[in-house]
Amino acid sequence: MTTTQALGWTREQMAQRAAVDIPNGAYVNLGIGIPELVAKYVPEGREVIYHTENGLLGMGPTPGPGEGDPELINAGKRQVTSIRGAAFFHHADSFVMIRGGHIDLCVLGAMQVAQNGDLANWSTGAPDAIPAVGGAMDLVAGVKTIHVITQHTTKTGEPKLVASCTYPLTGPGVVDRIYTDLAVINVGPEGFHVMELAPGVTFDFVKERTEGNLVPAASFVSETE
Amino acid sequence: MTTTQALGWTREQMAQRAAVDIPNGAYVNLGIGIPELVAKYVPEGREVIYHTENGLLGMGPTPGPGEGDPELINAGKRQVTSIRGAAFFHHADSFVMIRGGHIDLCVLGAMQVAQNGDLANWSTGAPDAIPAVGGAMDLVAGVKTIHVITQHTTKTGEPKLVASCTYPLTGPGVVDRIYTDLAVINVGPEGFHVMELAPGVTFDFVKERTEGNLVPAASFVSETE
Amino acid sequence: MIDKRVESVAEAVADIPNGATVMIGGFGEAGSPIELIHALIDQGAKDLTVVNNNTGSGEVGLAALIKAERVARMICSFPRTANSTVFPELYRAGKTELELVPQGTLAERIRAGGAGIPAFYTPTSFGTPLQASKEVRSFGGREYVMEHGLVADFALIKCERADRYGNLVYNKTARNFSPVMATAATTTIVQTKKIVEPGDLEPEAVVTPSIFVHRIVTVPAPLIESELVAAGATYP
Amino acid sequence: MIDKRVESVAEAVADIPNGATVMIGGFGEAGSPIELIHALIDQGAKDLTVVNNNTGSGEVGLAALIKAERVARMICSFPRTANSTVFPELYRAGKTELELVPQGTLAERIRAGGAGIPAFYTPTSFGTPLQASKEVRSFGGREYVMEHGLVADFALIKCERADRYGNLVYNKTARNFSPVMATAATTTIVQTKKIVEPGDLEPEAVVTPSIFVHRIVTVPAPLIESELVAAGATYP
Repeated sequence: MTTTQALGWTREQMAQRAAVDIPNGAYVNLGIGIPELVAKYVPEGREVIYHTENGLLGMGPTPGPGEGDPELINAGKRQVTSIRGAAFFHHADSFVMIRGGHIDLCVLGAMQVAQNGDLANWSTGAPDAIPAVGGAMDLVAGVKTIHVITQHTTKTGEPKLVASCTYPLTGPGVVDRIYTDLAVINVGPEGFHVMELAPGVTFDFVKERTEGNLVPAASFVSETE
Repeated sequence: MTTTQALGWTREQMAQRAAVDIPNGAYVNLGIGIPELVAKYVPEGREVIYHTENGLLGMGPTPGPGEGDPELINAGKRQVTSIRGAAFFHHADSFVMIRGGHIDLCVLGAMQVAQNGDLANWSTGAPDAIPAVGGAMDLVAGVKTIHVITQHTTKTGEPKLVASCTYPLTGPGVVDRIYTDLAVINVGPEGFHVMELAPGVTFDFVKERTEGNLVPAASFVSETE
Repeated sequence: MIDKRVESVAEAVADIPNGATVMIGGFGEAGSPIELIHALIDQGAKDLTVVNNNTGSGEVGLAALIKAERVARMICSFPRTANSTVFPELYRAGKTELELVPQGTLAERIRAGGAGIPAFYTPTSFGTPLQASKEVRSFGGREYVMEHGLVADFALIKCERADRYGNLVYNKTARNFSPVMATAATTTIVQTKKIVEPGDLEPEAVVTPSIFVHRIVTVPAPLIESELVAAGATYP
Repeated sequence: MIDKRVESVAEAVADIPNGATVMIGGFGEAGSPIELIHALIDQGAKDLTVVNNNTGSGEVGLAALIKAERVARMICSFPRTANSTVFPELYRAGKTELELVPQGTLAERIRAGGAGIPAFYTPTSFGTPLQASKEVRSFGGREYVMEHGLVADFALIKCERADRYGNLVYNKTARNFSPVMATAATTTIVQTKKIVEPGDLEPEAVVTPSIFVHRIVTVPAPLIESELVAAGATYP
């Protein structure tokens, strides 16, 4: 199987593409990794409130050198800041926001996404792995809309968009949309619906690197045409 | 059946007697009616924190004329004050304190107490009555120790300490101790255990006015002997 | 920009439809959003299910809403207080239903509704008539009653200060049910005495974070229910 | 007079017995009561069940307690972080058990334990391996997993300011699990940076009301875990 090499979007471009779909006024939780990059690309004129599950609504950017507080961190345990209009709260209240369906959008990483929206992003299931789940299962169970950002294939070229997850699930049927380095893909009635392709990427190129059922969406936009 | 007339403790004396048993450092919830009088009789040198289920720990006395705030009230909807060291919280958190077993002592009124500790204090069960329960069922289910203050008999001389409650229960087997105008009575293995009699009141006098099984406690103190 | 402020109480409640479930904050008069309730009376919605600890006092605020026969069903813990005559009359006349819920169970059901918890077990009401027909289950040798989370279409609440995002702080025991009701309603409508700039509310002391609030209207000097009741006032 | 202050961290943890269940506040280093944990290491209690979101970092604080083989069982959501090597080694060697709980379920189980709720239903983990062997039930057409309340013998937590009654406020995201852990433990032991007079904490802004606190010890300048880890420090 071919690796994607330089073709397609970079990590930063994937984050930027995901940011375009965050509406003004949304309450958003960003997962660890590429999703953390999304905040800086939200288009100007939109005000977005970021939630971090360890007890802050109104998370701001990384502090300047020497300006951080080791007790003001995000879910990835990195130092952050708080905006004017922020609120702190305890963990049970934080997950009221998540489980209770109050957060509009969560952007997460993935190990595998199945064509029915199943998500696996917490464990390879390897016998010697130390299982660690964090808040991922709560987020996918509770947040209204789940977007995933992920490379289209693994480092060794294996598809991450699959017919059925082989890794243990984070949640069944939870993913709404996937941003990969190759395409923007909705999870829909026929499986993976390609909404948009990265520059220079063809539908067939994506299909070769996808294991589940991949179809062009009705509103499909190919930037190569 | 004979009414108790002037014999026995007054309302104020009942409250005073109940106050003697409140230990230093206790977190206490006082019900509406005679229990509200208890606070002013707690012996000097003891510090007690009062909880009111509508969201205040550290309730203080009634405000002076013109000093009240209609938004600082107790569970009986009367204006109160807050002490230095008080905390306000919402209703769900308030009942975490109650249901979670964090409050040491609750002093309540009663319509009937049965010899097994069953309490009825919220409804006569009359068909045209408007049922109203408030926090009573939560308090008896959750607070560590339940003390009751009540007249020994109804206005028409009917026993309020009974073999079995005829009114709808507030909670089964919840009462630990009863302060009446005639006696201090523990609920124990043999039913009503008389711990102490009001001045001039005999055990037989109390027994005549009690329906359930009434026995002298091992530590029984008769002030008339 | 996020700005949840609306111009008037009338605008704030304009879309509450007939048959809606409406949680109304307050314990007695403390925290009761009286101007929003009066706006709801003016608006005319009927067949409402109303969740409140009580049933109002006199003939203003919640009692006036009930008297206007807009409330088909009350969910509350204590529908009987001094100066509360409106509800008992309609209840006896069969014009309003009552679901009686112990106060702590009511608060916890609302919290559960807001928290995505469909059901939980509580020791409260076990062995009493209010347990009747509910599922009972033993945990660790003690019996518990299963209760369901409670959600609403709208919550009407009152606070002391708010910012345009919807962060709220309350005044003393006026807080009571409002923070949990804000979490349990699809649309939470707040009347505040004062609007402040974002950041003016200390982030460690915000009681209701903005995510739970959808509309804010400023009512700088709200009516005081007990004064109205003492004066024999009625609404409208 | 009520005065919950004790003289030293050693005195504060002196009676924690072997086999105790101990909840330890903190999310990573934020809110971790490192001096109380070190005092617990010095004290020697073993066969502990420890509840914390993580398993510590480097070889100080919680990681040092685990390394000293005092923890028979961890209940946590994320036992694997940067600089977390102690737990994985002991876990692979079969010397420490792990109960893995989703973070929100962990928080809610602790809250339920403190609230007298023996069990509740949550959508979290349905359809995943963590649901295995748990009871599943349908409400309103969706499937939920039954989870049990979690209580502890002791809670060790850190706060920013406290009064002698035990009212607490925290610093920013150091709050995390501590307020719910305080409610769920028989004995809650607090290290505070500062003691203030009763009334100096604004009653509307108290996060943990005094009823949930049993012992308070002042640690004015607590160690900063990340600095110790970066310096390769170990404890004892």
